Amino acid sequence: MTESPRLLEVRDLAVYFKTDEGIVRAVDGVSFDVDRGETLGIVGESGSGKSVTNLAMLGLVPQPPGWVERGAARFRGDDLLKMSERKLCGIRGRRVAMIFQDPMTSLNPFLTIADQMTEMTRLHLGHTRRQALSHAIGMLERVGIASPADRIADYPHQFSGGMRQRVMIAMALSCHPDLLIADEPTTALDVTIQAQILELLQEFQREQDTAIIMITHDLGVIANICHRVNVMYAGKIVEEADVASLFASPRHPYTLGLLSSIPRLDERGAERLTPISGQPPDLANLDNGCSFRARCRYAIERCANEIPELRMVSHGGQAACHVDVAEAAGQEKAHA
Amino acid sequence: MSEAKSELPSQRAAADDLQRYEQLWAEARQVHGVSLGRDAWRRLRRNPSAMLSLTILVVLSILAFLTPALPLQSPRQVETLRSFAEPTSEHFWAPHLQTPSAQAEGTNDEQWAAFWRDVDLKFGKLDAIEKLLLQARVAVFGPYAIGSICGTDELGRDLLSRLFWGARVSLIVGVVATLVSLVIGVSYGAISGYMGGRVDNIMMRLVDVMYSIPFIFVVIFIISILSEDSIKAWLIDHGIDRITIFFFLVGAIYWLTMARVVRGQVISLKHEQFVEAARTLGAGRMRIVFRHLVPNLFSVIIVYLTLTIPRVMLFEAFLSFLGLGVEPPDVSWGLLANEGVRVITPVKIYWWLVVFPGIALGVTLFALNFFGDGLRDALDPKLKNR
Amino acid sequence: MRSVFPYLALAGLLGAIGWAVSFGTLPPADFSFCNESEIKTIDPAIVTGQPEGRVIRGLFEGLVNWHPEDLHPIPGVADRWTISDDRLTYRFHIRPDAQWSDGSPVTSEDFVYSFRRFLHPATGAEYAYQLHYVRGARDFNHARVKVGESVEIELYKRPENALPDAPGVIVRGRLVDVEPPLPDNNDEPADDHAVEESESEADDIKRTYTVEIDGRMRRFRQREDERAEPSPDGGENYRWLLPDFEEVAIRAPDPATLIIELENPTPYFLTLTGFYPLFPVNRECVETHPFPSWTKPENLVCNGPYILESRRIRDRVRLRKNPYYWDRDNIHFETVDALAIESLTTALNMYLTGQLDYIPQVPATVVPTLLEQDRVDFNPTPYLGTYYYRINTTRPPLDNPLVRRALSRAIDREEIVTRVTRAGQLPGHSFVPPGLAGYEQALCEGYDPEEAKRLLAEAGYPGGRGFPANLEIMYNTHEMHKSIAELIQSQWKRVLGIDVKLQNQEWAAYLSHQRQLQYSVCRAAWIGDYPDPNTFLDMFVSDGANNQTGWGNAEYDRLIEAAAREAEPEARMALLHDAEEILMDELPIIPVYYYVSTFMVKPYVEGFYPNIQDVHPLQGMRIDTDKKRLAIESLR
Amino acid sequence: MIGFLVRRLGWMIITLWVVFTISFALMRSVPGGPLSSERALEPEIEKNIRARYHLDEPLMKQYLRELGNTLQGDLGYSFKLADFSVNEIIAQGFPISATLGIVALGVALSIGLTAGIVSAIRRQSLIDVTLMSLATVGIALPNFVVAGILIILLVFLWPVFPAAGWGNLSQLVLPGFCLGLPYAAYVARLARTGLLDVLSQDYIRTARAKGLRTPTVILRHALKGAMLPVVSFMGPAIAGILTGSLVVEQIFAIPGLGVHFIQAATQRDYTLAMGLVLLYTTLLYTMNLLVDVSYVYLDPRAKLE
Amino acid sequence: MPDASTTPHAAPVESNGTSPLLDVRDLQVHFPVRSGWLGSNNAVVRAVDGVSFSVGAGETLGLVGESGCGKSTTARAILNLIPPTGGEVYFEGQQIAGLSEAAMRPYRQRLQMIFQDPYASLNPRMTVGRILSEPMRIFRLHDSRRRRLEVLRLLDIVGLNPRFVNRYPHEFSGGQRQRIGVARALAVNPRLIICDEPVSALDVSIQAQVINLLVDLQQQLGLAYLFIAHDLSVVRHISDRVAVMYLGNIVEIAEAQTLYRAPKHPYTQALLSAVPIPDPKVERQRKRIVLEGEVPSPTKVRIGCPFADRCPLADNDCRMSAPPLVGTDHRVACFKA
Repeated sequence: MTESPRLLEVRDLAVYFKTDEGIVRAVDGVSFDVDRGETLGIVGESGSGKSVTNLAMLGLVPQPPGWVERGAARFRGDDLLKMSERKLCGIRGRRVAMIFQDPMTSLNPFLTIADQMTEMTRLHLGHTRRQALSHAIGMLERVGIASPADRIADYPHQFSGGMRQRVMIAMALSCHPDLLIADEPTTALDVTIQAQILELLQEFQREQDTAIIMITHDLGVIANICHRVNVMYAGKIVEEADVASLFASPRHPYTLGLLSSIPRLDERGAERLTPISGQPPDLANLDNGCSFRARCRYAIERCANEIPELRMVSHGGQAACHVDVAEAAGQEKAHA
Repeated sequence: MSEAKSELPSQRAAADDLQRYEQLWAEARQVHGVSLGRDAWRRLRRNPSAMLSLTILVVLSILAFLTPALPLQSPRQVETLRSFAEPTSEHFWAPHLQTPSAQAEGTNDEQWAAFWRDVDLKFGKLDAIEKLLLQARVAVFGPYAIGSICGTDELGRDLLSRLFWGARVSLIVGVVATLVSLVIGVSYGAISGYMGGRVDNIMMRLVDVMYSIPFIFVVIFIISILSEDSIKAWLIDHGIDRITIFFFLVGAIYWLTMARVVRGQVISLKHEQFVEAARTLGAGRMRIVFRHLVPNLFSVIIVYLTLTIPRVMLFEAFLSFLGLGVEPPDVSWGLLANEGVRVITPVKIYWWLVVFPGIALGVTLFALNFFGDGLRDALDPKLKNR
Repeated sequence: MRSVFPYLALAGLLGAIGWAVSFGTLPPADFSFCNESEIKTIDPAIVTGQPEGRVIRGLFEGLVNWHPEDLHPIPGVADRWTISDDRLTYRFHIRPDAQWSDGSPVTSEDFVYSFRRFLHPATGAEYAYQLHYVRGARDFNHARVKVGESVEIELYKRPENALPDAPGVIVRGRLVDVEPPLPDNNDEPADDHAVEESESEADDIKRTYTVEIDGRMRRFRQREDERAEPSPDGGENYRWLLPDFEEVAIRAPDPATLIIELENPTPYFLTLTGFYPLFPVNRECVETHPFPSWTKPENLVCNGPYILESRRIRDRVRLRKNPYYWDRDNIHFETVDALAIESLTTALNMYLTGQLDYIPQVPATVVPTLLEQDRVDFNPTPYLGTYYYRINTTRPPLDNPLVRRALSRAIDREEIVTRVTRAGQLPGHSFVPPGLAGYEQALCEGYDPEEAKRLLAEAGYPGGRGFPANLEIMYNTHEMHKSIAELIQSQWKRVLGIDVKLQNQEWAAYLSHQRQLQYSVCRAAWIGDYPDPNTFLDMFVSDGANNQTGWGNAEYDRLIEAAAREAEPEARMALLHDAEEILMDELPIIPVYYYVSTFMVKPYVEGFYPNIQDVHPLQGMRIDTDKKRLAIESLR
Repeated sequence: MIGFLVRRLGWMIITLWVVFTISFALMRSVPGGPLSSERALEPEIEKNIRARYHLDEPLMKQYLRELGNTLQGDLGYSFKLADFSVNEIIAQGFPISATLGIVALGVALSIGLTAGIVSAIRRQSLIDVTLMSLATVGIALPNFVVAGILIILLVFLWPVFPAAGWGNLSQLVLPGFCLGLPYAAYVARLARTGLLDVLSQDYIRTARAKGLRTPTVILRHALKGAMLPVVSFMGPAIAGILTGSLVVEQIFAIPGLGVHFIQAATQRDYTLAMGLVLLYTTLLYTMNLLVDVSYVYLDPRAKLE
Repeated sequence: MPDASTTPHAAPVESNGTSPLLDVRDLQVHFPVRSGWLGSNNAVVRAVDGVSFSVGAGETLGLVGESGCGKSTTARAILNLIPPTGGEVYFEGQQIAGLSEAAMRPYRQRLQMIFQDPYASLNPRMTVGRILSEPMRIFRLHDSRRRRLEVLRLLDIVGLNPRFVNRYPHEFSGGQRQRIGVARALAVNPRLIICDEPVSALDVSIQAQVINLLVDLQQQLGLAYLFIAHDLSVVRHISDRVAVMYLGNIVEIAEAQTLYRAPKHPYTQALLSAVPIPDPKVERQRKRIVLEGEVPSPTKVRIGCPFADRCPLADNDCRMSAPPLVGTDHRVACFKA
């Protein structure tokens, strides 16, 4: 088996859920790559499928009601989706680690930090109890927890939110994974803590050459630490570009809308914000058109009949839109 | 004056608005929201075991209600010649009632009188609806009745018929008595939970105490008070019969658990923002408890209901053992179960007296349980978005 | 805390398991029988039940024994006795080899002591009336003193060197004055309803008694507290003030002779002396260990065929052969177990699996099957008891004898015994069951639907019209009672066209309502205490404690009274028959059937005889080991 | 912790007193008394007996006397089992009921937990439906029916166990099973719902994301949390189990406390009934206390309050 | 600056002579925490530890701070949902802190609240119509017919289709529900609405809709807002003045423009610098002040500046005594500012 140039290649991944309302296509044909040492941002609003994509790769989608409909996720050349549970267990935590949004509920309240941290290295790295413990203490120190040797026997509820997220990170990184999937790691945290955590992640990345998939809805976070960005909407990637190009010249109306609807700290903008009108679509009842068209100010007739495919656009990335947004926006300005 | 002037235009404007809204209101009436209940119902419909259970329960209730109209033998007429008769398909369709007919002697009126005498003997005192149903039965089936396909009991009474007539009593007892306990338990638990603090503490200590006092004392105590002649007479004057008392007795005993469950729920609910919202709107305590909190306990309550009904049905049997509950010749499933127990001996098992009431009781309890489970799943907001 | 908890839990669990496994196992006894319920006590003086009787008969022995086959008196502690011609004086000769289980001899003094104890109010013996036939016994038992008669006063002061539970110093004298005076109606029993209330006014009166003792007047006054200072005017504190027991006609002229004089000739008195409440107890034992500790196996001294080896509450009483028993050669079981098993089905199961050798009763539902099987070990035999319905004659329309007769004649007793009870019970048409030698029952009229209808019409309720609808049959919770009540309910409906309700009550409430006449019709039963019609018929004298129907008849009272005084057996029986005739005509009670005993006993038990009082002395019973071995093998 | 225990003890004493008072009042106000027997007594004889048992005193005096004696640990002598003090009866019966209870608990927990866990893991599978149907049967079927059927099967048709009685281990099996079965059914249902609840928690997802195998996830991460509802159910249930069951004890002729409970009430054995009520209250309270304490053990977040 | 403490019960008067709509003076909310072996040494959580500010008619005051700084508690204490431990709250010149339910009721009509969680703040068992008519019912406004129409008008105002009046909350999306929450607050014609994180639970694309709605309503109806949020960008957008809270204290309060442009308190500075800006170009050039450690426990007894533990500028003075909130328009509680 040859070493694949890419760390992770996701191809045409589709994850469906069975619900009372019908089959929800939570993720519907998503493809992307991650390179070593790279930070890929996935941005989108809740329900856009950004978390499910990543859970599906590691076989963590709750079954029932969800299942992987099709696709492949090749991690270092091996398809994670076709792997036996046994083999997958060897990848999870060891090669690919995850941290989750809510450190309050993601740590087991019934077990001590030591228990939760050591079980991983003992399993994956074959540490003895003692080795595992000192390794864990080292990791905790590394993520900035004061007097870790004393605190390691504590339970999660004895830590504050930020500290818990640090513990999560320490735990996730304790086996030196190749890929860290960070699922909204800072959403539940305060901005000052968020800054600390982001800093920490970047530091680790530099040190260990870990690839990071950063899932978030916060464009600020994306701008802060990501190299490349996928924008997801209704289960699909609608735009993909490197971070500078995306913010400079978004090529999908949704990305554009997002950027213009958020107030910015550094400027007192217009009296009114420009929101994206309407509501996100019902994923159980998607039709044969662009799922964003109902909220899109540039929608044309074609949008109702044809699902736009991702295509190369001028900023070097790809966008899934029938309309050249930059042009349309320019025209609009001219009219105004 | 100036004030009145300044108000005029706005009033007119409001009037215009109002007209528009009247129209909108008419339109809005066409749009029906899907309440959580209806939503749950939709989910429940997709749960086959719950739906099967519901069907069983509905059919059972209907059958129980229609019992007088069904071609069944007398549930109370003693016929000792055939005591402990095994189930048989013989005489599957045999005349049972003295219905007026051309062949019989006497005028029509006399025949009807004889018929009602016969009915009185076989079915006891009937109320108006039951009489009507019975007449319907005679019109449809004539004098015929189904034979003793489930066998007979010690006194030769037809078990099939007793099962049906027993269902009437047991179902009503189960449902109404549970409702009584529900009303007490929910009010008590909700108030205790919402008030919190010292009130809650004292109210819950009281529940603790009540838990410790053996209910048998309470039962005997209440029974004895009720069987004092003067009190009995007073009760009869006020139209309160034994069953009504039974309902309250069960209510008095079974509300404890309900109160605890409801209290726990209320405590977790009372910090919900919609309760706080109601408080910022100046809603009073009782309004919050009974308008805002209690409706949200619906799922807990309904699940508890389905679990309590069977217990009450069995409890009724135990109480009749102590002297309250259903008295012969009325019959309930509890009584039938009690009778069934007597006949499990190594020497001889009158199996039909165990099996058929067992099936009836078992199916009902099963149906209630699975229906309850289904309801809980359907009503569980956590499962909603899965 | 947190780290200790699991270890604590583990230790607790292990301890519990160790505890669970450590209980001792008893080897099976030579003879095991089902004794129905746990006995109240083994103090013969204060028990009344059959189960108690079975155990006490094993532990103690009275003046006479009952012959196992027909229960006629045979020598017990007394090896012979003489009865005076006027049938009032009994002279018992205590057998010389009668011994207590500590080896000391049983003397007539023991009987005087035991009877005194039995009659003493402090004992609170329920069956005390069984000795009321003895002259003076009733007054002593009722503590009924009269001015001018001699009394005994038990003081709180205790004699020197007294045993721990011995009575205080007793002084005797003549009662001179009572303040305030005693009520006049001293002979009349008080209204028994008033006693139900725990405080009747009379109880609260504290009287001062003046007694002449050895020529000196002494004043006595009862106080709440024994240590209370005697008030200057109130006199001495005392514990009991009773008629002098010397006046009670029980005497022991010498250790081997006991003389008892009766008030009236009582033909069954001899049999009664073999009745367990009249068994003797050992004075030293009783006075050394206060009740109830003298009944403990380690303390008990008894004189019967067995001694008490161990007791486990609600499990079993184990008896072991008494080496000092005079007839020990006739005792064939080394150990006997009386198991307290309340469930008839359980007892049957244990009997069938060989864990029990004798069960006194089987569940009613298995009776027909057992009869069909034609088993050697199941032969229901008549039993001295009657199942009947009480009727509250104070309640209209039941106060009308016509109605009661109609009700009685509408009951098809044949149907009840053949379809419900089904163990060979006989339909009952009299209150006194058959089988009492020399007595001819007075019968009521049997089932006759037409006549019943006519009677009811005569009473003013033709076809049941106008008959009150609130009539209830009250019964205590028991399946058989329910079935019978249901059947009678249906018979009355069928024959008379009347609707009655059934009312089920748990035991204590049932008794209480019965006693307070809070019922209309009520199921009842009476088991004879001794084989004589009087045990049935004297219940229904006006105001009799067990009457409980509100019925009273002066002629009936007179006949019972006359029978009690009559020495001549035939004339006495005739008087009793006449009385029953009145009862069966007025029908304050409706007899339903006569009991049978549905016991089962293993065929390998020898010396076991069915009899009318269902009493089976252990003396002489033995097990045929060969047969037993065969029986056990056949079980496998 | 000590403060907590002291406070709870205080509440327990108050509760016991209230229970004592209410029970006293209830018992004395129901018809019939300990002296009721089928044979009515002559009033004088009855008076003698009442005096013997102090029943002739005013109620208040009886109350104070009993309360005083109870405070000294003397529950008096039983009316209906006159040879024994209530303390002796409890001392003899409780170990037996408790032994049986422990066996039943073992049955309930081992069967219940296994079934509940299997059922939760194989959710909505055939085995889940089967186990839960059986649990429903266990709850719905009165235990006298179970006992009757078991006796016919295992005593008569295939004689492996003795019919009834008390004394050796083989006599413990059937009653223990019958007593434990309904509780097993409840435990199974509770364990299943509890486990399902926990399995949907985020931290289970974390555990799986760490690469742990399913058994490790269930046993290490999920089970403790899933036990909480079982524990809170078992607390009061244990009090009930340990004090015996009328039906099972009667069917298997076991000399435990269960029969006393009902009979003391129906026979108006005031002293015994009172003793049992107080015992039960104490046990119930202790068990609830233990539940609270084990919550703290099971759930590090819980605090004793 | 006039010293209000000399006339504690008089309506406080601003320097320009008109009394503010809401005036909060030294508000304190302490929660007892039972702990220790005998439950005796009661610690106290000083959730709100002497907060003073005022909101004028038609004005929006933004209240920002990290979670646990006491901003929500302040809101609830003002509304008497939590009894304040100390201090005064004047609403329309009347002291309302610590009033009983009944006495508080008349004020509730003009003092309303919008909640954070659009899912939890609407009673799931009531239709939208019921939810909106409930306040009118409680205050006995209008007859039933008029109430019905008022409900439709409210829906119209917040931009929801009035035809959906019979629907249930769960049939709406988060943004729509938050509109219902706004409509409910409007139902009784309030003058001041306390908005407790009204948009933080919403998706970014929806946040703007609700913010615009709030701004529009303020202009149409002359409402005043006390706008509580942790999102500094949103607060900046909507507020006239902004107060920054830290550990139960207000550390800085000023005109929004002033505060954002030139924050004086080191905490405010750190806070502002921590917010990532959605523009990689800007982001790369920003200098970030990363604070060490975390917010200390509010149970701890402090004598010095609450921020002293984490403040890069803190010296002994800061640890020994708490700096007062000083200044006229731009008030800061820092010795170093």
